[in-house]
Amino acid sequence: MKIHEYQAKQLLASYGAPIPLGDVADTPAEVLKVWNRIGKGRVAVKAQIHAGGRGKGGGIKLAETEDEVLSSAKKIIGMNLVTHQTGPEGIKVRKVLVEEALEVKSEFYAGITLDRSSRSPVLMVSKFGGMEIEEVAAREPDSIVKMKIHPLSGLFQFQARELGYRLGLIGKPLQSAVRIFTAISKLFVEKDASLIEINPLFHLKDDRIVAGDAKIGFDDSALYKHEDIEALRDEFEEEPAEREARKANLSYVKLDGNIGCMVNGAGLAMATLDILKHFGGTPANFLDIGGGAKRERVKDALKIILTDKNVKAIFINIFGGIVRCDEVAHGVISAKKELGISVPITIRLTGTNEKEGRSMLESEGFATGVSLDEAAQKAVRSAA
Amino acid sequence: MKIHEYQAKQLLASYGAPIPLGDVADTPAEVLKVWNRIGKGRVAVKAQIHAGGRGKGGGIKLAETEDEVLSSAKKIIGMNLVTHQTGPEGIKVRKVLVEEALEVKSEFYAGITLDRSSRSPVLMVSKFGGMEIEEVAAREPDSIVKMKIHPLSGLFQFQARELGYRLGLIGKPLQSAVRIFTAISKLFVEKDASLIEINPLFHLKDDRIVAGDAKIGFDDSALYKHEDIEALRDEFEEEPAEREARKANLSYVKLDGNIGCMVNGAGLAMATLDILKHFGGTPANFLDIGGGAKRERVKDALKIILTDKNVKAIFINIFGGIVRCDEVAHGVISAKKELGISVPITIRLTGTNEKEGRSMLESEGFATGVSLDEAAQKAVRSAA
Amino acid sequence: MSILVNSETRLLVQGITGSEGTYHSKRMLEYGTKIVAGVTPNKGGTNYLGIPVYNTVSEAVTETSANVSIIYVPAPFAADAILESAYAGIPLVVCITEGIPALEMMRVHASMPEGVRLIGPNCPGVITPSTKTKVGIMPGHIHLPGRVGVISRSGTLTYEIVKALTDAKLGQSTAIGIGGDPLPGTNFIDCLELFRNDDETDAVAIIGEIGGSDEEKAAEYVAKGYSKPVIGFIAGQSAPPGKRMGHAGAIISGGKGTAEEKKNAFRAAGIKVADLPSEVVPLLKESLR
Amino acid sequence: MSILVNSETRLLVQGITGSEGTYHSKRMLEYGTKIVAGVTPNKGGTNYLGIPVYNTVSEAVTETSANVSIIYVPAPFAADAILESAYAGIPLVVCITEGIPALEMMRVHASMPEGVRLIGPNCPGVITPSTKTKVGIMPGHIHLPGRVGVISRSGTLTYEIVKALTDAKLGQSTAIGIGGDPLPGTNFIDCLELFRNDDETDAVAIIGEIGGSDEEKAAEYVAKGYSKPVIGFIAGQSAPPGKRMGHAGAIISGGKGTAEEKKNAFRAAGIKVADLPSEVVPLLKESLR
Repeated sequence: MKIHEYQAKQLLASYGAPIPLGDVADTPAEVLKVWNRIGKGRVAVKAQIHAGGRGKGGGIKLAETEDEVLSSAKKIIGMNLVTHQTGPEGIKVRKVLVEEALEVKSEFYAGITLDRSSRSPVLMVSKFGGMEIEEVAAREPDSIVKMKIHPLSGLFQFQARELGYRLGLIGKPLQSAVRIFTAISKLFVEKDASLIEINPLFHLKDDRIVAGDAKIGFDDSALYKHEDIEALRDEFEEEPAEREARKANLSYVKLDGNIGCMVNGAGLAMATLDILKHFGGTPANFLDIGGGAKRERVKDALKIILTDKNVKAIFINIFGGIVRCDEVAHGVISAKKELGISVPITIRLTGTNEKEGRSMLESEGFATGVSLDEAAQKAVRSAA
Repeated sequence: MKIHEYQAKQLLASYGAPIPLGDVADTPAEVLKVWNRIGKGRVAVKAQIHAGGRGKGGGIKLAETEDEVLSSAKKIIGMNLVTHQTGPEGIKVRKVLVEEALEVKSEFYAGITLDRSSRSPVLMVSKFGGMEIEEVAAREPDSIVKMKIHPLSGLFQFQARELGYRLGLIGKPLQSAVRIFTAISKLFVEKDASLIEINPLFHLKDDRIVAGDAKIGFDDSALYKHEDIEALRDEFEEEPAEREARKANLSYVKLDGNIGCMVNGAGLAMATLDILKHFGGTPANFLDIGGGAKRERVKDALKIILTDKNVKAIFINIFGGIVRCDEVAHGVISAKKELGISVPITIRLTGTNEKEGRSMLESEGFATGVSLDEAAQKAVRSAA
Repeated sequence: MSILVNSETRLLVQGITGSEGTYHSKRMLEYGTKIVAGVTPNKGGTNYLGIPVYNTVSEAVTETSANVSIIYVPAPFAADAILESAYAGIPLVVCITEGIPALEMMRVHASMPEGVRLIGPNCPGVITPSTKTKVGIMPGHIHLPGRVGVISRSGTLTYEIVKALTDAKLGQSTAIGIGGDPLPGTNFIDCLELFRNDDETDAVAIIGEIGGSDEEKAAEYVAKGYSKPVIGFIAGQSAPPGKRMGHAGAIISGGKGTAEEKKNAFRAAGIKVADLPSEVVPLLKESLR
Repeated sequence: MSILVNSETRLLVQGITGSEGTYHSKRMLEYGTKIVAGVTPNKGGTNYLGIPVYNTVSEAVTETSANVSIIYVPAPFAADAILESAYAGIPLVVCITEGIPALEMMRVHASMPEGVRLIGPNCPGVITPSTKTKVGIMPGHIHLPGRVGVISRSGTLTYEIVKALTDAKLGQSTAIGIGGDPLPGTNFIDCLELFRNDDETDAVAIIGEIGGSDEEKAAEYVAKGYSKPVIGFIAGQSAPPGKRMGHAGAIISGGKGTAEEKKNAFRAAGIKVADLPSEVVPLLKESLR
């Protein structure tokens, strides 16, 4: 789960990391109030959406006078912000962060992710902030300093200092950097984050070190332990179908094709999309109905698939193990009736009770296939 | 540093361990107030001193009526409580803990110390509570279940459960025990304790598990990190000389002989006491003036030694390394004058600047010795 | 001898009385697995499905000499369950549970005693058809004793390959699902090493997926010289970056861990790559010729 | 070859610009120790006592190939300093600092990378007189090249024994103060093992004290057969239980760790026990005859 910049900054501040003076607002009037409260100086008005690239899309504006602040707020709040991460449809801006504009000396990068090989979080910093870390990795690979965080002891102070020195800091700014690195390492572990990025991390002209932007992602599996984080969820940022799937505890990812897919098992589901593509089809989604799925769950899944108006055909691929094929067949047959599904459905069933399932389906006129390849080709043809 | 039972119980409670209803009081009137507040039932009035064996010494009384409560309070507050741990002089009781008397089904033991060999805390439990663990170890060794606590991860839940099952608990009381074991393990590490003992740990007739008594000792070296714990110090419990020594940052332990000792280095100080004993003397104290001691420190040390009225002679043993012998000689000479020391002083100086130091002392008429044995014998004779 | 589980396996089931534990214990017993103990806190001293149940793994091990444990405990308690088996001296722990937070698994790995092998979490388990030993949730009937080792990050996709091997009468020596977790206990290389030394395995099928770099590392390992033919398949060719494809571990992040990269790594290491699951068997047959 | 430190020692001083660090760096240089680097945060790039100073140990190691570090950092920062050297790849770390909380040392030990030896904390250090290598705070002039290995939990008491060895012209191969901490990095057995394999050591003197069971374990180790004579001394015969005698580690708790127990363990293992420090040399001479 991702959160907004203003939420991420508040979290950072609660861990002792310095952030710019500012506050969130959702109307131009509120924006003005914040501007008054934080000293009527030069501010940045920043659209709060999860996607990156807000600046280029016109979602961040500097303002100095009351008029400027108001007009920026009016422009940004309610706009449909399109960036390279939103897709062409863009995202509607509902909130802005109003923040003091700072005198910046230089911009760094600081980030933490879980490194799979070392089975530990890794803190990365670079002198080249303000661009994406992949870009830095491509252009200035030597500038990236990586530090493994001990999985049980956390970041050691000497490591935090070393990272600071590697950014060229010394004295008071070094101490600030140490505080920030310590804070994000602690936050990462305590709140089960999957990613923290402070990019840019500002080194100000007055030698303070402050988080310019902040991006935090959390491990979905751990949210049940963190009500405070779950409360930061912004449902407007979710695909409606993905939101429904999450609530139904189904694993769904929207794609841009036209064949709706329902598979049991994540690996088989990915492979199924690959096979459809191989035979010239374009999958509309990834959907894993999981182990032991019952008929009700099949119906929920089909309902979610059909929320996508691009879906021209449905392909169901079930390898019965814990899931029984006849149970799935039952679910599909009744869902088709209840939901009034009009797009063609192709089903491939194998494994536990496959004969029973297949004969049920065939007697209802469904297209079935024994081999996966064969069934996938049928599905591709049905969407053409 | 040790703390009182009531303080230990409050700490335990703050970590989620169940304790009996009760409160501390320092006058009979306060005792009555507590009794009223906690329901006017049967209570225990418990003398708050650091030493064990309070019950046998008459420091714990049960009371049920207002009269009984008042008379118990009057008897205990202000009494000079003598137990096997206080020495014959006893300790004056200044505070009592007034606590609901509980219906006990059985009494367990639970304790944590740092195990040097495994370099980890060890949690120990036994079905035989209410007696000292050494006694249990001698009488019912098989009843003691030890569990190593992971030095970085802490106590695992399965370990806490296993300890509970080994005490014969199951269901709700097992869960309480798990909560208590988890609490004390956390407290031990977070507050840098050196010892936690809940003895007895009550299993009540209503199946609750509650700390009957609580004893916590803290690592003196870590107190600088824990202001909250330092604030629990009761200076009345310290030997006045030990208190002065602590404030002067000297390492001093009062013993029961008559030769006051001042040595640099803990090992040499211990060996010096042993040598005095070997030659028939009885040391009055352990005192390590530490490395790099200057003349002022020598004076402070002598002052502390002399607070002990049993001291009939002083023995100073210095191996000059960082400490310069002439500096020590200087300190001794001026301290003797300033403090008007009348007891005989024997000094053995060796190492850095020993010649300078010795000649200074000899010209002032001090008894010196080159060999440690020779000097020690001289000191023993001087105290006879 | 096959690998990991065989006729010597004395299985302990953690969470045996739960619904998952019950269902799969029955299936494992049916298949022929020797289950010697179950563990469910507060149910110690009872019998369940004819199996003695204990409160703690430590007690169960003392009483029954269990040497493999399988975990069907809900996610919030599964990390502790893994450590309980590990500290009780069980050398092989198979964790079926899905949804253990990644940082919890990190702490489990860092707290594990030496010499314990964990398979999973979020995995279908391990099966050795020749000795009728199933330690997992895979459908037993699709397996056939044979000489192909199977290693996979997936569940049902593995069954797909396993079934194809069975239909082709090739069968499996042992099939291992290492699981879809980002920090699995056992990885491809561990399994490749075990299969290398296994007399009953002639070839190995690796079923990978997007995310992480386990496949790339396996490729490096094979490139250094591997005595048996290896066939690879990677799921997730059509997955978009930044989206988690079901498994916590199946995510392309920072442009890394794509199917294409993994396939290229396989090819460079001399591992034949199947583009479709149905191509695995033909490629294997070709290699074994 | 003596043990631990010798002419190959390239010393790094952590906290070199502090008052302790300054004083002892000067003494070590005087004695002949090769100090190649100092580390003090924010003083990197300067020179101090003719030695280059760095901000981090890692940088210092890269620049100077330091292979031993000594720590004169105040207690609140010393645990971190130990780990800094250890993680920078320095194989031998000597920590002089006294007063590091016991549980902090516990965490240090549990976080240490493999293959790093820590001596101390709260120890006087290590000295090899034959190569004029002093890594510690002991007075250098009382030492003499010789063939007796000295291992001690104490500081000045060690000097007492060392001086007696020097006065008797026996001298020392290497003298190690393992320190008065309850959780020392290096213990008696570690040192006995090193001396066992050292051609330049003919006999070993062990100076123990009350508290813990390191002496008892050393006795067990020697009892299994040790090729060189060992003489023991235990300080703290007259210490009362429950009172900490200066060193954090010198405390008799729960009736365990008394001098008598330790002496008995020594005797049972064939270690000759001196009742007074002055008896160590005569016993050694007797054994070496």
